[in-house]
Amino acid sequence: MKDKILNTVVGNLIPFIQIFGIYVILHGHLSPGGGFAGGTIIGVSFILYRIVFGKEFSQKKLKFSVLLRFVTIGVCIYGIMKGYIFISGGNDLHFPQPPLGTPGNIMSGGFLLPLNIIVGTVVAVTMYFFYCLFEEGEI
Amino acid sequence: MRKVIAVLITLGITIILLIGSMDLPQFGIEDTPTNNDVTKYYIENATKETGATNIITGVILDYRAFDTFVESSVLFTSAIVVMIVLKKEKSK
Amino acid sequence: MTIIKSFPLIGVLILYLIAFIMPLIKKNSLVKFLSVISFSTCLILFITCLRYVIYNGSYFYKIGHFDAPYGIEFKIGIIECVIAVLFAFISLMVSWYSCYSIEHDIDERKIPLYYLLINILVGSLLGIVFSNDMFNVYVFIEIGNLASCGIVVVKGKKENIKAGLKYLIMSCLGSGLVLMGIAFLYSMTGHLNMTYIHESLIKSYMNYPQAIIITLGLFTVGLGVKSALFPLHTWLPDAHSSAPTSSSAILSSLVLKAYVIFLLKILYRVMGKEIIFNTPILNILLILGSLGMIMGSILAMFQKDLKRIIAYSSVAQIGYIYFAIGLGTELGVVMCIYHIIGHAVTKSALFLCSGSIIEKTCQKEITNLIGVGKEMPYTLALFFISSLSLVGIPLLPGFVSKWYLAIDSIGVNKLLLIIIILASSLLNAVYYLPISINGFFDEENSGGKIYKSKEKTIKELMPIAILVIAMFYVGINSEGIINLIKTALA
Amino acid sequence: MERLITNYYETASIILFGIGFATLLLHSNLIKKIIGMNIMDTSVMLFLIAKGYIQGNVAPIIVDEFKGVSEYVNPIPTSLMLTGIVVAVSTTALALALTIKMYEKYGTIELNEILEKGDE
Repeated sequence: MKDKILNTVVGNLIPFIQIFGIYVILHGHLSPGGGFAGGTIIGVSFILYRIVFGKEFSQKKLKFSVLLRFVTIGVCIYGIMKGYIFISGGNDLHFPQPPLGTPGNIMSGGFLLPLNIIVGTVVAVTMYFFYCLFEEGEI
Repeated sequence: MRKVIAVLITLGITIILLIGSMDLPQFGIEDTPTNNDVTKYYIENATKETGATNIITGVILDYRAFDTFVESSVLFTSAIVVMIVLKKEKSK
Repeated sequence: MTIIKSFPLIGVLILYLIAFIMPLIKKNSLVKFLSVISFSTCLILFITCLRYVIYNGSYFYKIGHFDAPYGIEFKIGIIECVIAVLFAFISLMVSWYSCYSIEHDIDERKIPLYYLLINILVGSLLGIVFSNDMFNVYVFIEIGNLASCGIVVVKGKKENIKAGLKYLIMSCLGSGLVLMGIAFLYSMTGHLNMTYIHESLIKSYMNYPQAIIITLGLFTVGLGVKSALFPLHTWLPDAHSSAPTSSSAILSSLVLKAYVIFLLKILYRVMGKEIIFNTPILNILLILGSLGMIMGSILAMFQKDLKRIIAYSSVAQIGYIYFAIGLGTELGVVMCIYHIIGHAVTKSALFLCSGSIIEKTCQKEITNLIGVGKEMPYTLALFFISSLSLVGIPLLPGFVSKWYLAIDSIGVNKLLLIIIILASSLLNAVYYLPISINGFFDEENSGGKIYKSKEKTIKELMPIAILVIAMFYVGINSEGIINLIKTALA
Repeated sequence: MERLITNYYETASIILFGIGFATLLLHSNLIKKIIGMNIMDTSVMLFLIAKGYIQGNVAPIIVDEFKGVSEYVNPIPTSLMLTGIVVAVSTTALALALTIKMYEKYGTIELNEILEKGDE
């Protein structure tokens, strides 16, 4: 869409949406929200970007191969991290783990924060993929 | 004719499920089988053991983490399947 | 040696992790290699675990740091390990076979995604088999549902899309009912772990007389839809006949069976004998199983398409499995598991053979396949041997399970059931044998064709041959397998 | 019958389940079928969520200080349904994608017309 008002307003709005999404993800273990809710919000910002700025422009900014790499490597790290905990717990081996910290701080909860970030990335990219595939059949 | 059968099946299932739910414990009270030791354990120890003040995050990402791992694979799989179905191949 | 205990979990995780990196790989041959490697690793892991379980007995394996009612756990027993070895073995053979022939069925750029889906599907089935937590099983069912729908629609033809959508809607209905059942169980007991649900139900099932029956009904209908119990099988022939060959082999030999295993767990591990013998559930399963045995075969007789015949025969064989559960004796459960093993091996060999025949001759209808034995003698011979097992010739697994089912029917004083078993075997013979006989001995149609022109190379036939050898092993060593399963149940 | 009125939350969700099931069976439009499927899923989620509710208690998030074990609602159904929602989203996405493909192949999304046309 070639409309100056729309472009300016959305261009200024998207960073705020994304900051809100990042806030929800980072505070997932402290307040309502978490990876899924925050990821959806960030995904919505991507979709808005694509609607307003068009296919060609957003394909340059959000490349398919980069996004795919984000998702696959993210899920892989998730699997490795959780597999490490599962096996160390299941055998009562007590491998070293990150400290739990003081409850209430952002940097607390061991693996919870990185896991929330990974889940958020996966959800955001997946939502964007769904939109693009339904709309045009290309990413 | 098909519609009549469909309505009858639906009514049958609904009535059967309603009969079943008459047996279930009352809604909204504390003294039910669902509010048992496991629930109390989660509420009491989630913050201590996982470091999360949001107990639900503690439950899904630590106590029942395997569920959540499989669940993100569900999302990943469905993205892949939708890609298989809808992605147009660029003609080279 | 405690690390052996975590082998089942490691197997499932390896399948998932290898699946996740597949979309990044550009070379198709590397993807195929990775898929085969992951299945063979799983096979080795599960065989080791089976040996461990036979010597040391079954055990619970907690996933994560938290004990049973708080965290999720696996229960690893002999039956679970046997089924896991079977699943890993068959998926290894099928993916080996598909390495040579998958390009004929699907687009080259979709091959990495296809192998990803197969890995995830097998991982989820193993999860259903191992897991001891109801909601965990539900999540695994859903991912298996998506992946199996994906491997049906991967071909991208009209009939694939239609069959896939039908399959998806039917199985969503099924999993909705299963989730409702889980909700009922949760509100009655407050637990999700099967062992704890059982303990709590034994104490309090008298308080919920109707809810128990309704819960059982919900699980039976929901899992019946997914495993093609007779009147709910309508999605199966379309989905299985239109999918690529290797997908049909996996769908009919593994996917249907995992849901049956889950139903067995519900009946005997969650509810327990005390509760299910007070309800009519087993008799209903017996009647539906018998109907499936007869009707599946009758429907198969009227089909023209080779793959559809085999798909309808799956309905009949699922009927046998439910029949065995419905007998309600210990031998019945043993034969149910034995038939799962025998049928999985046989049906995958049949699907792979028919797939290679269809691929080489480009003919789907059996009337056009007369005389095919002159061109593809080895493939048709393998097909013939596998179909003999379903008809029920001694030494092969089909005969063994029919024999013991007949003995068990005498044991529970239901002689009518023997007639049903005999009738079903006869019907099997009526539609399977003509395919091979016409293929080998009908001379008219083969005039002018060059002998062995279309035969696959020995290398490509190896997986099918190994499956047939495994089938002979299952048939000849039936005594050993049955005793092994019996020790697990005792 | 009194239990049906005191358990109004369960009753309503089961009726909703019936509505979804009827939508799935009665309509031949694929989009409406998918809507029916979604209503069914949602009703089961409501049914399970209702199991965790305790009158007068607050959501299981610790703000400022821990109030005591019997002051929070049951966290298990909520966390289960968080998983259930994601599963429902993925299934719906796949079903809609298949519907789009059906429309491309057959030119209609009415199931009756598709069955009449056949596979030619």
